Amino acid sequence: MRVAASFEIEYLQYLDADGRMVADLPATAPPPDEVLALFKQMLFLRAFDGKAVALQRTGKLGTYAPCLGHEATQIGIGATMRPEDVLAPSYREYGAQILRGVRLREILMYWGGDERGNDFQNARHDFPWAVPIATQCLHAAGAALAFKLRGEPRVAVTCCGDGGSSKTDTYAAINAAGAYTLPFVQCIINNGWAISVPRSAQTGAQTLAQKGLAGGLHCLQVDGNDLFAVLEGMRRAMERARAGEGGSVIEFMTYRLHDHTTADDARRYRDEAEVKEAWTRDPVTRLRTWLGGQGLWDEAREKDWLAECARLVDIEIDAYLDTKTQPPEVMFDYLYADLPPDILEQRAQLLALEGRA
Amino acid sequence: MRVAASFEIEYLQYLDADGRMVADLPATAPPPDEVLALFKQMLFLRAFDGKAVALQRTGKLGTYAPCLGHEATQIGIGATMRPEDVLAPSYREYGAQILRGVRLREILMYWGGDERGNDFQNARHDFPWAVPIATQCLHAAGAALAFKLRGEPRVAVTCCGDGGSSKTDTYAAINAAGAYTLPFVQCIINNGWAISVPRSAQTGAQTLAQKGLAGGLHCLQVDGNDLFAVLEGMRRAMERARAGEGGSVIEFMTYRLHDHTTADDARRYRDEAEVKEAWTRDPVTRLRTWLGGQGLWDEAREKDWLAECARLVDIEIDAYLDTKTQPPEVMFDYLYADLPPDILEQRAQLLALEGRA
Amino acid sequence: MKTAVDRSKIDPADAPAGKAITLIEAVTQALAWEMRHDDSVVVLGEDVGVNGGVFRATAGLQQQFGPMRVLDTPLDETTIAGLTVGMAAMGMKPVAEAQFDGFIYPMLDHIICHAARFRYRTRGRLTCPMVLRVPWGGGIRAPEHHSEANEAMFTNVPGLRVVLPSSPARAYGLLLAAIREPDPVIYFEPKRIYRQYKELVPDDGEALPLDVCYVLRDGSDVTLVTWGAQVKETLEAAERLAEEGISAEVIDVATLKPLDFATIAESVAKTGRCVIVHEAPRTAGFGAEIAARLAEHSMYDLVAPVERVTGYDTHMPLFRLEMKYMPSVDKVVAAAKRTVANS
Amino acid sequence: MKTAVDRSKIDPADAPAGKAITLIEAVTQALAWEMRHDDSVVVLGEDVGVNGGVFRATAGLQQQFGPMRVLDTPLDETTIAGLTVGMAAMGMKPVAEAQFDGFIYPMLDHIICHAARFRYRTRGRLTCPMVLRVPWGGGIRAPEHHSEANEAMFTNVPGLRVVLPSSPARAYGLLLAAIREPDPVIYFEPKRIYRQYKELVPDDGEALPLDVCYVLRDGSDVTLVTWGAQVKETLEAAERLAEEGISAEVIDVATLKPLDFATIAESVAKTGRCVIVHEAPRTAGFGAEIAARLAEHSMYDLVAPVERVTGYDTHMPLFRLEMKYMPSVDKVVAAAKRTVANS
Ligand SMILES: Cc1ncc(C[n+]2csc(CCOP(=O)(O)OP(=O)(O)O)c2C)c(N)n1
Ligand SMILES: Cc1ncc(C[n+]2csc(CCOP(=O)(O)OP(=O)(O)O)c2C)c(N)n1
Ligand SMILES: [Mg+2]
Ligand SMILES: [Mg+2]
Repeated sequence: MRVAASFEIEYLQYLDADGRMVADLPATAPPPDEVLALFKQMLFLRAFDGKAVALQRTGKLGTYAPCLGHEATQIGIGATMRPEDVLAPSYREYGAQILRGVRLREILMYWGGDERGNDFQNARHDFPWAVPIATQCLHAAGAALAFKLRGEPRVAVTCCGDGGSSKTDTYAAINAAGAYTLPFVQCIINNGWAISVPRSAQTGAQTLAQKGLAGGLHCLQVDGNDLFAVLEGMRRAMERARAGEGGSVIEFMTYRLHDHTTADDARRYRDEAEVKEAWTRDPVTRLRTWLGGQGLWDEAREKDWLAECARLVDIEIDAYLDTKTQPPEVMFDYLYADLPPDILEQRAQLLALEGRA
Repeated sequence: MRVAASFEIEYLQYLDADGRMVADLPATAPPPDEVLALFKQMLFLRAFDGKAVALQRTGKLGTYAPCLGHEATQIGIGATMRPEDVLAPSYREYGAQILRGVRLREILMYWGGDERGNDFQNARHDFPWAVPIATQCLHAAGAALAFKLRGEPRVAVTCCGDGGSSKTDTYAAINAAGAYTLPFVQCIINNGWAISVPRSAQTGAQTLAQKGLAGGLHCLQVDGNDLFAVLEGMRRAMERARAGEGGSVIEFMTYRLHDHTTADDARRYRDEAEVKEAWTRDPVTRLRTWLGGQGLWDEAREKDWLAECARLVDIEIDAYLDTKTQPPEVMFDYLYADLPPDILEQRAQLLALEGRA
Repeated sequence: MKTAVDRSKIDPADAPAGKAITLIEAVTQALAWEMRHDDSVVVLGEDVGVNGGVFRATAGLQQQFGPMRVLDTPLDETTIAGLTVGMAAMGMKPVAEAQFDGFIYPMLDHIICHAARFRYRTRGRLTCPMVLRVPWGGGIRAPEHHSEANEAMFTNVPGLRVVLPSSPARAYGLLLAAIREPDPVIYFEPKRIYRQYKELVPDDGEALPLDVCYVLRDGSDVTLVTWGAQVKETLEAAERLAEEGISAEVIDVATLKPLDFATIAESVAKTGRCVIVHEAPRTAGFGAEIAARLAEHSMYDLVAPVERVTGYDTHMPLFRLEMKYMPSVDKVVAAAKRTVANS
Repeated sequence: MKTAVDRSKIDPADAPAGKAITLIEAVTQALAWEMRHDDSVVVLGEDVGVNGGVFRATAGLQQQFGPMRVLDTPLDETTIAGLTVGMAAMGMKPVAEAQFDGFIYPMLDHIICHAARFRYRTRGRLTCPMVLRVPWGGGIRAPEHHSEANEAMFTNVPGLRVVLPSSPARAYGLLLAAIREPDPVIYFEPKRIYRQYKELVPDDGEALPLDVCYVLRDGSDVTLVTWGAQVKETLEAAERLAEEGISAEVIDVATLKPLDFATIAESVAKTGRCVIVHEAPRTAGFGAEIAARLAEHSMYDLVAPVERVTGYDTHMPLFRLEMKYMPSVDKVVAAAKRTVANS
């Protein structure tokens, strides 16, 4: 048999579900104190996420997409990026966004039905949340192309889900990244479900990582619940990108521990046993175990930190709750750089109706 | 290194560019007389193609997309299909279509600006020519899904070009075929060019066959100028499909010996030397050499057959040229099963303008 | 021309056995009826299977008809549209669901270039008997892209039919008709009123015509023309106008393409005034076509300028402000009064 | 409000050095000017590089500016649209080419959901200064899908600008303006008249306003409103009408969105009659919006019903019959005469 091409896709895992190191950490792994700092961010993220769900349940937030279970993946992605890089997230990657400076009140404003949530006060050049699945992947490829054309040493990182990996935009982004050798990293967050559709129904591909082969990209599958594996996988991809070697596709194996959104009821389609089993692979627990083993973490420290998280989150929630609804005429703001006359007329009509003509 | 997945893509070639058998023919290869019959179809196709170009050059046909150089691929694809299978071609696969019963006059009518060209009198269930690149691939996947749902032992075969392999529809078709394990064969006719854009600019993938890995399909690369390889590659894919084992992607390595269409001038972007070199890999010449070596073909037989081809082609051309332009009101025919009143009114207006109210 | 039987006016006493259901239950009921009676009908879309659709329009159908009749698709709208066209061309009757109005754009290529053209292109050899169901419009406090009124873009495309019911009975009858129709139908469902009220909808398999407007209220001073969720506000406006002595006729267009303009023209011939109400942005919304036909055919009937009460020419704002964007009872009443004052 | 300087009316003697060029050469000239003066402008699309575009609109640009400024893309319109949005958001000014009008549908999702919304969505933080160039319309005896007049669907989308020039000078000035515009512009090019005639177009970098209609001929009896390739037939119709003693004013809309309705209304106030001419199918074509605004704002000026002379509500037939599909001088003349007779 003559072989036209052959491929191998590596799987990365260092810290197993029980918090045991199952492989030698690479030399590039961050020192324990940095790992500790990231672990604290994971706890912070989880604290925020739980409060956001609670806000929705009490009618103070619109539909919200929780990130419970995705903490290692999201924090690992965010931690590997530089400020000048650009992130094109889906609607769920708060962890990566927080590390890039997005404020909790902005997340809440967005899901609270206020446009200003997307006007990130930091992370000014990051892409906004993208609701139409995977369209952000092509925007990231476009950003990467801009970086390449302008000779800027920046990388565009984008995330989509296992469902999003079926979307034609994701394929297009992978193809473009390969065709132009772009500084582009496609993160596929495989959390097992796309609302009610399991990963197995999305595609016949054995891995989602191999979708990168379609565009000739570097492909990698990593344990997305293992912060070390996430950091190493991202490091490799970012370095390749910065070195001009082109794009990567990384599949992060994680799990959606929550319903899809607060508008969803996963019990309709998902076995509780599966969720229970998934909890045994929780990214937070295993890292806590490991840090504990290193003498870097214990119950007391956790209690203190969780209290601090609660305090910090509450400040942001209060800021969100204190944010007044905008006057309706803002629906005309930023429609165009210069509003055409007939739009100005409609704006005037709205003001008249509001008794503020 | 832990391996998540690994893949090998086979390359098939039996008859090399010089007409030498470089590998043992599979037991399933057709007997020489059948090969001879297919060779004659290749010559017939080439004869038609040349005449069609000439028709366009003399103003008797609209823009036409020649298939010069694609004969082995097209005839091989058509020969492997059964009547009840369905073909969803691009705009160029006349060879496969002819074997399925599409008449030359229909091809000419389509490119001659007459809708009736798509009303195939045979091949009633095959898809029409598809101008929007690669959209036919998804229609084939939809057809394959229909076959599967109805339990019919039929296969949907579709073709797109190397350019078309970048189109999101192709990726979507591959993904759907994998997700549903469909009786689907995606032929990628890699003729080196998509109008002026070379294969290398379409994608970073080493092969186009590997695009199938993105959907978990069976992937194969074959020498598309070697009829034996085309037949064997297609046979494998069709058998897998019929056996319920799912879809395949086959990349046929061939070359576009002509301009893209009669509206194109390839000298603007393509080196003449490349075309010259490609002629040394011509599918017709190599098979003629081999058949000659088998004592099955010689100059005299070729002369006779070409005369017969000319006769047959001319009958069709005459039928095409004799076809009267339809009256303009046919633009309302088949718009809906039942024409709504306001459309009937517009039809009446048209007739009035034509003085036939 | 077919005539409209307004099933919402069936006297419950005369009706075959049935129960009072919501608009979305009427959708489910129609799907189930047609699947029972026609094996070639299949339902496909994201989450339509076990989950029964994010709005529950397909609830129970997979359990009832199995996974070969009710198919979850991979998460890609291009895929859904392309598969649907291919299946339809092979003689099935696929009913595809777009999960939300804001996600239909990747479907347009297959709808416009293929679904709308297969019959025409092949001179009747292959056809495309498909339905695309689209939960439509705003007002449910949903996230971005979940609240779009984008029906107008389909109305300039030859070969399509566009339907937008506004009551449980019309949802049932029009969906049956859409599935039975041998040509592609875009079937928008006003999600804001999915569960607004119940009415008796006998499950009798009776379809409604696909090219008929419904006169929901007779009047003599002004014609209010609308469709979808805005039917509610428009009827309320008519009520308010009546209190002020203005008699408003209310027409639910229901089938936008082909348009039953005759019913509208007849009404305007009587009233001399017309207010068109729709949720989509004003400019080049489908209201423009109705106003244009009035300008062509009803010029001498009109005693006052036509008015359009529509969404503004801006994006649907996030949910805090969405109701400020949309036509309201007040806006319709004001416009109707202007037509009376201006004449 | 900006005022229109109709560059086609510049007296050659007064004009800066320039040469007589066709509409498509004017496109090339504008692209080259702007690329010379703004490094952030890049051109991308299928075959736009070495080949200079299938219509030669980008001929010579890659040679002049290199492959980092003029990029061939993989064959996928979704890709082109998505990359364009991403590049624009990062501060470039991409000018994307759709090879033909019939292939734009896969671009709509990124145009509608993202290009048109980035400024709005991010409250001005990210913007989308892009141009999509689309060779537009029929009449060149091309294959299927190469002859579509699909401008209307963009006009219902907030946040977009839609431009459709009809002369070399307007093509030049409007393309410069489109590229400089900080918001997304869909720029249709009437391919039937790409090479119809030449006119002097000084290469002076002078842009034209993006929201102004052009009165191409003054008249007092009827206003003929049109755009794109139909400007030619409409002007010829005006000529023919003049021979019969009917004075027709001809307006080239040129910028459909935002619409300069004031110029149209002013003309109709004078003439009392209006014929709208466009190539797209009639129903819900952009002519509907113009007729609707007349029905709203010019009711008391109109002395005759508005007329629309348009493509029929069917598909553009294959090329043998395409000219039978389109508006013709005869059809325009007949409609104009009806408006005169009917009043
Ligand atoms: C284009 C489009 N189609 C459908 C939806 C509705 N929708 C929202 S999230 C979702 C599932 C996404 O699954 P996945 O990509 O795995 O991401 P996850 O939510 O699991 O993180 C769907 C279908 C959408 N937002 N966009
Ligand atoms: C969606 C779409 N975009 C662009 C085109 C214009 N076009 C026609 S053929 C072609 C190149 C096709 O190349 P390839 O797929 O390699 O097929 P080939 O013509 O070489 O057989 C292009 C860009 C088209 N027909 N459809
Ligand atoms: Mg998921
Ligand atoms: Mg090719």
